[in-house]
Amino acid sequence: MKKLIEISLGIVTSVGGFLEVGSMATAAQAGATFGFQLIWAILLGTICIIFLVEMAGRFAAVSHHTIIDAIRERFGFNAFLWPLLATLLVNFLVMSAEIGGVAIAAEFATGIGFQWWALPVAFLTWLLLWKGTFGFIEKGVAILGLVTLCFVVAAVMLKPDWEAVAAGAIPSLPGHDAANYWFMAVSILGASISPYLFTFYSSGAIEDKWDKTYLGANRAIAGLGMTFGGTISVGVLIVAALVLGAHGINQVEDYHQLPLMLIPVFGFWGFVLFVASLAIACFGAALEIGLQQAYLVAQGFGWTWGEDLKPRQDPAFCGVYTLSLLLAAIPITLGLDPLKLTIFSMALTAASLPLTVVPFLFLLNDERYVGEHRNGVISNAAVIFIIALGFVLAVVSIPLQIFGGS
Amino acid sequence: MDLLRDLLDKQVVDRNQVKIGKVDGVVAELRPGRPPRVLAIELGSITLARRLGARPGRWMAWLAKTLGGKRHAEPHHIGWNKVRDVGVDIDVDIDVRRTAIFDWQDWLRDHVIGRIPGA
Amino acid sequence: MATVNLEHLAGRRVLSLRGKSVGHIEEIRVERDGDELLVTEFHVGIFAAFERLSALPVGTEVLDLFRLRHRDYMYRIPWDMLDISDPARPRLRCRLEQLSHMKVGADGKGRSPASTAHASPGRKK
Amino acid sequence: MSPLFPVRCRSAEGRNAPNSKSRHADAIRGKGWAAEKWRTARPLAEGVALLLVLLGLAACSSSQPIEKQSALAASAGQTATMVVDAWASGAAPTAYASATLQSMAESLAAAGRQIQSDNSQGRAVVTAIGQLSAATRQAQAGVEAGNPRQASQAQHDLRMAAADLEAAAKPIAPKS
Repeated sequence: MKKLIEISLGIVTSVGGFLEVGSMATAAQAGATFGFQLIWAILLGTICIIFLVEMAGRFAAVSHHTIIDAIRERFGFNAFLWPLLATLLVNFLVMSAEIGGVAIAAEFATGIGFQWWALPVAFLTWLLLWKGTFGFIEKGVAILGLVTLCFVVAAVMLKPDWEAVAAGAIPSLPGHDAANYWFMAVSILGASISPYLFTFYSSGAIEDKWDKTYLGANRAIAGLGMTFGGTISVGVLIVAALVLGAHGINQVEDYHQLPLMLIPVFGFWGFVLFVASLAIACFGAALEIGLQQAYLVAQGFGWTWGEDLKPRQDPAFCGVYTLSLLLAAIPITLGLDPLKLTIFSMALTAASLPLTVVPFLFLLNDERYVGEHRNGVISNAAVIFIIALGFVLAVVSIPLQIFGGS
Repeated sequence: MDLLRDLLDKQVVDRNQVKIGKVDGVVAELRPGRPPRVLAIELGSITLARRLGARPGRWMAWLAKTLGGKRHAEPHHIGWNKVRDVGVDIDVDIDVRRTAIFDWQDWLRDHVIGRIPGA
Repeated sequence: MATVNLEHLAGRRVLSLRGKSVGHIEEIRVERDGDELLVTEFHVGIFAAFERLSALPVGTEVLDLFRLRHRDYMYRIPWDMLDISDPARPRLRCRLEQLSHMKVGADGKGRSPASTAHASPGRKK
Repeated sequence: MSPLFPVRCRSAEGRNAPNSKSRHADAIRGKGWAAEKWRTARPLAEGVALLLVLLGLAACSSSQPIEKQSALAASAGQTATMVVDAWASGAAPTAYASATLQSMAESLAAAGRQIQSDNSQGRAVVTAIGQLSAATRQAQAGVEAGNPRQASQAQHDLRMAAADLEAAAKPIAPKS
């Protein structure tokens, strides 16, 4: 029974991690511009992240190492430096985007410009990390995150043509704006397959003291949780297609356009629900990425780490998240457009994927770490596919970043 | 035992199971006519910087000396005779509080983190 | 007393007496002798790297896939045949031809039983 | 969408390809796999370069500024209409509605400035965008004054201008 509760909590938690400003913004843009045509990208991204999260959890439960720990140990410091720097940079941008997401929600709610909210939001995030425990943060974010289900409810209430939705699940070539189409596909994949999701998950497994008895729970949480998160993303896309697209708003370039998604469905409550969803999803993600930055550095250099310790006991760990939150608030405070930053960082996330996914191929097949629980054929095929996808995305996203349907 | 695989870059924990760093380097003594003998494991940013190249190494050594004084001009050494166990982690028979390894973390705690309410 | 930092040897190119490249150092084998830990062998070649990463079959297949497989073997060079006094430039002490009997097949054939038991004495669960 | 780093199409492939490639090579090289092995992977690199050129061409061919800007302007105009609707029915707070209208008016003005075309079609598009922008400003004033009648008048102007824009942009719009 205890396991069952833990599994359901875990599922809800992974939703909190999955849905953040990146998946909301990319799904909304894709839906507005291309209707249901890009649903396949969300599905593909979700399947990939299920595999990676399952492996990260299995690895941590069996070997008692996080993925980051093991990359340093197995590949050495010089090779570790590249994924470390790339992930720190991508996390910095994504965290900035998340802070921007909360700041926008605060602007919608109060009418005070988003720049003014960046530092208060960063401070609030920091305060929770400073005082809270891992379980508190994990579960608090999870339960509040359920509000994002309003997108699924809205999607069902709009009575979409389900056949058309199903047709969108199959990749197809765009009828117009090819570069923009592929750029959005890349951004959606980047938003779904975020490295911070699986590196955070493996740290969480250590924080929650997982062992081999958790392997079943791990599988359930990874599979159901990410599916759940993907469903909400699809919900956002459907709502964007049926509300924004149908009203002739095909280009979502401005974050002000986003709350209009839910208003025709729920009226004033639609506005409130959108603001709440955006704020909570982004706030949760900012918390997780803040922690992840500290995990990355502490695990990479072998310092003491753990969110359940008092800041006095791991000053370096706390120092890292304090500093990274402060830095991440700066671009938003300076008035950088959060939506542009989000889209940019999602494409960059996709480009950084090979650096963090290639090690999976080695680590999950290394008997000295995972023993008999090493990858089977299917998991290995999935990793190889994700690596190949990652390489293509990396090569493609940079020129698309530049042209991006300009 | 394979040095690069089983020793280098592994987690080091002290007598009280405190994580004190990774095995950033391994020092060996060259002896004429006899195989090289491992003297100590090395920890610290200077060792890491040296692995990236001679110039980063010099910069880091200068930085460490400027910030931390003479005590930090050289990487931290833990003699091989102090290494108790080489497994998932490397267990060493020292107490990190009696070394200079965590000086900077202590400084951070006393001067920054500890001064913030609620630490 | 001359000391050397062994981590600098990782990934270094080994040169022969005539300055020809033999391959890159991918593993340093050490053995316990009482309380002491002594360096016994240097493993050179990409297959040594695969071995370290536990990726011998996968790595070999990838190499074959991209037709990058130039050699079928790695070298296991005894400690006294490699001059590591400058770890940035390790040099062979013997002639290249003498290396031929230090070759080991990519499939790990010809390895001594001692080197396959990689678990160290006090290995924790 | 507007790129963060607007760079001319020509400059792309050569500069980016080696960078991204060498990074991945580093990632999988472990503690120093032979770097020169990757040099022999030239066929692969050539394939990648070809892909980049193709993508670059695809990107360049679809980026006619006037189409892009009129699409942007049309979306901004529709957003303004929708926001006024929402505000009038009490579904959107005044602060949000006014900030949105302000932002839309600014993007409309920017879109108008981006179009540098001397032919008559271009001029018609610019005129229509200008009307949209003016109507949006008016809607904003109405919302801020709490005057639903002024807002609905502005909404009427918005619809007219949107129709003008659609008509003006049609001959040069892509087949979609």
